[in-house]
Amino acid sequence: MITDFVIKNAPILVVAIPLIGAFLCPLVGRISPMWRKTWVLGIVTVTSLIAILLASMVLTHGAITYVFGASTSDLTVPIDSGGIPVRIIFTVDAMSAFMEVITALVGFSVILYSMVADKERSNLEQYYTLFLLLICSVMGMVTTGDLFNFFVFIEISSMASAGLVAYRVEKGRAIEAAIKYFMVSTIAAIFFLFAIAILYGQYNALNIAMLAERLQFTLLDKIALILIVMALATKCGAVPMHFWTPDAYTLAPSSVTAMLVVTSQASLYGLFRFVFTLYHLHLNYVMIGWFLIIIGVLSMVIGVTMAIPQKDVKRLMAYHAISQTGYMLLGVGVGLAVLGDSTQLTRFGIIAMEGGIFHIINHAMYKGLLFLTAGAIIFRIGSRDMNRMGGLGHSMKYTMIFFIIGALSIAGIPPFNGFASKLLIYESVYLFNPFLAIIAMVVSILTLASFVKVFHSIFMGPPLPEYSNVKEAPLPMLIGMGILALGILLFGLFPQTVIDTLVHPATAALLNQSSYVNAVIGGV
Amino acid sequence: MFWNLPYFTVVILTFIAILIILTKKNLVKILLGINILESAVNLLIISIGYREGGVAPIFTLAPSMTMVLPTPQALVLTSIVIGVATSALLLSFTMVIYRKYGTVDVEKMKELRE
Amino acid sequence: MELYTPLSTGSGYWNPLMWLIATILTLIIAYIIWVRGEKNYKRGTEQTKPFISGNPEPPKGVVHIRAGNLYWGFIDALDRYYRYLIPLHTGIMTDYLLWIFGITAGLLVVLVVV
Amino acid sequence: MGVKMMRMSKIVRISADLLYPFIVIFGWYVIMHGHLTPGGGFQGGAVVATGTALVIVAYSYQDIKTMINKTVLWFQESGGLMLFIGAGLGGLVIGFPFFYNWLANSGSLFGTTVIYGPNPGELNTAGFLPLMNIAVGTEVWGGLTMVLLYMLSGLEKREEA
Repeated sequence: MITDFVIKNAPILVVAIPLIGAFLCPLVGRISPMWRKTWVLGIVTVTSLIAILLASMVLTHGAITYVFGASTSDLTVPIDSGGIPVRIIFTVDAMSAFMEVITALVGFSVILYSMVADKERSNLEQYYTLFLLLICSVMGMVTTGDLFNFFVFIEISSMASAGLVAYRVEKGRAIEAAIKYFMVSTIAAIFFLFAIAILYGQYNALNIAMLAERLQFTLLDKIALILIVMALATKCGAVPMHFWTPDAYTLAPSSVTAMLVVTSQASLYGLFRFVFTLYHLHLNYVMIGWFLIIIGVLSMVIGVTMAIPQKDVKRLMAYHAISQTGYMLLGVGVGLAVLGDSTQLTRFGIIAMEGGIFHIINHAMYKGLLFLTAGAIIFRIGSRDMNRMGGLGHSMKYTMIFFIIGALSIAGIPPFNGFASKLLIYESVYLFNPFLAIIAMVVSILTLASFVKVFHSIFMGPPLPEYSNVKEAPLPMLIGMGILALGILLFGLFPQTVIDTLVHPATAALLNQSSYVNAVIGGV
Repeated sequence: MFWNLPYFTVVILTFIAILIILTKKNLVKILLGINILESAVNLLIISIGYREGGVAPIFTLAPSMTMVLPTPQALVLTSIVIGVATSALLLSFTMVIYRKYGTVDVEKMKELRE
Repeated sequence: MELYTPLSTGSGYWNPLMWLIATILTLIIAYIIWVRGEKNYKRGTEQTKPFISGNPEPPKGVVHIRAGNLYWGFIDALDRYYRYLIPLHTGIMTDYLLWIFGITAGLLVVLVVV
Repeated sequence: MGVKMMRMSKIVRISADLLYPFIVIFGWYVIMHGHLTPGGGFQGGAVVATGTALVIVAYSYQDIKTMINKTVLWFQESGGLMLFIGAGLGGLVIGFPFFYNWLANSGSLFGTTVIYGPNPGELNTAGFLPLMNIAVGTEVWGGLTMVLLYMLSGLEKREEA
């Protein structure tokens, strides 16, 4: 009975449950802090389980559509609407399922970690309300099949994350970071709304599948495409629109930062979804592909070179987040640039896209882990300045081990998962353009160099007298980090299994526009 | 020509808003610029929804004529609601910034650099 | 059905398990060589102290190199690159927005020309 | 009290008192007729919150603190949202998708069947739409009032400092 109910309504439940959890959180939190903890943890656990269930359903049975307000949930085109899907529709295909898995994994570990890391703060009811709202918005962004709902979820995610970034005021600096972040996201969202207006005005539809079928690629469509690409590239923090990233990532509490990484990956998902599913072959794909490649390479190079001289540990990691986003843009950009050429697409394009998409999940895990270890260190010693750290390896052994796993993974050292996805990117990009592959490898080496610096200055050296009474991070924090570290190891040791079950269907879903369209309006 | 007037207004409003956002130093004025930009988009969507000879989709004592599709109105309502929330959040941030930094000048608001 | 499929990269393959086995084998060999080494040294004498060209060993706290001093050579060598890159990150919000508007305008111009 | 009482003159205060019920009634009119006329939960809620804004302008912060209870506002906000989501989830419980209008044409609350096309407009129609308007109205009323109060308290701290 209850399983039937969940299976039938899984696409809405992943969004509705965190939403209910978020708004009941202040009321439950009034009873006692214990109740609030149990409530938040329970909500996130249930959401993650349903998301994984939904993903497995999608991967076995194909794309699922869920229609709001109809008499049955698969009635996408109402009978009296003249063949137009007028209702709000959630469409979950393999790519969405892939993003759901990421959100579920990282969201759960981060909340577990946050239970201890943030327990000293004030106004925790509002904090967790915003946190659950952020999870809800990310889930919504990846499940929605509707342009306007995507805009709404983008705005919810900007608001929730701006509120969370500003959570620790820190003499106003966190507010400064939040206002910069929010201003940039608002502008990006307005760009997106402009694009929606242009597309709606021409085709009288908001549904992605319907628009994809009707698209003509007129001049106005090109303008809309540029606005969409710019809006989402800004939201995912690609150079040269990256300036908000280090500010927001540094000043947010560490658990929030790990979740912000997932949020920017969801924007990246939106970028890929609109470029591939909405525009597909209509697109001037070589130009947009090269645009993605160029901003990808710029992100990689500028991100890593800005990271090296940083003194603030979280700011350094934030620049690495920009740099790693560049790899995804590079991989998928190469796939896009050869989209119309089927021989090249099968020779290296699909592999490059698989590498880029595989990198999304790897990045969400190891970057999440690194931010959580940084958070554990800040939690224990109360400073972000690496110049004041040293010798912590003596007292925080497990944190150090998790840091090593994350650092080796981000630098692309075998056998961790970063290596697997980077190898796919190197080999396929080399066939496309050797120069780009060489840049990618050099950036990887610089990443390793900069993490050697972090490792040396935080953990190495003799125990410093001012940190003589520093203890290991508390157990729930270690469990949160451990889940991510275990994921990294498993993904690193069995990469082909992950590719086969998650990444390849996602890539196929992106490349095969007609299956997406058929899933929504094929039943007429 | 005359029916295109709303679109011209949209373009003019957009450029005014972008100029305000890029050239003004006062945070509050930049917020006003963002509000103008939002109004420009809302006006664009509303103008798209206009059909000559259609009536508003309200059934109460309506004349029997063709009604326009209410989707653009719904979109604009939602986007106004979002705009209100955005303005409220940004204004609260501005207040805290003013209390902590003693200024609303964006050029003096650069504790975070490099 | 195979028990374990290595990652195929289009032009080659990558087998992490083989890599792991090879690493463990190398470590075992290294350990065997290490065990066969000299055993009759004395702890706490001159034999275990680091040799710094005859200079006395400084106390441990001084040895630790802080983060700001690492890679100064790299940054110094790329000084001409960093001289332009770091001031680019001004921390002024209007500049952030200028980049977004500027790139969008540039792309639109490219679109109209192409 | 060290801080100067910044309230308006007696004429303004009495006028605000007199106008307040009318503003609230008008706001609730807009909320209740959301499914028949332009307007609805958000607009009506904003109008009701305007009434509070008027009172805030007319009286001093100290007066306002005694007049308005923030806990009630919290409950109002959460409760409104819960009613909204609950109305949406109501369809799920009886086996229909999310946001299915399970109250429409049921004959009970807001369930009168209406003829298609122009009609005089009956209040007791449209299923759960009026319910959602009430939910949104309550929520917006609470939320906007809270935003105003927080901004006002920010001003107060500035004056004390």
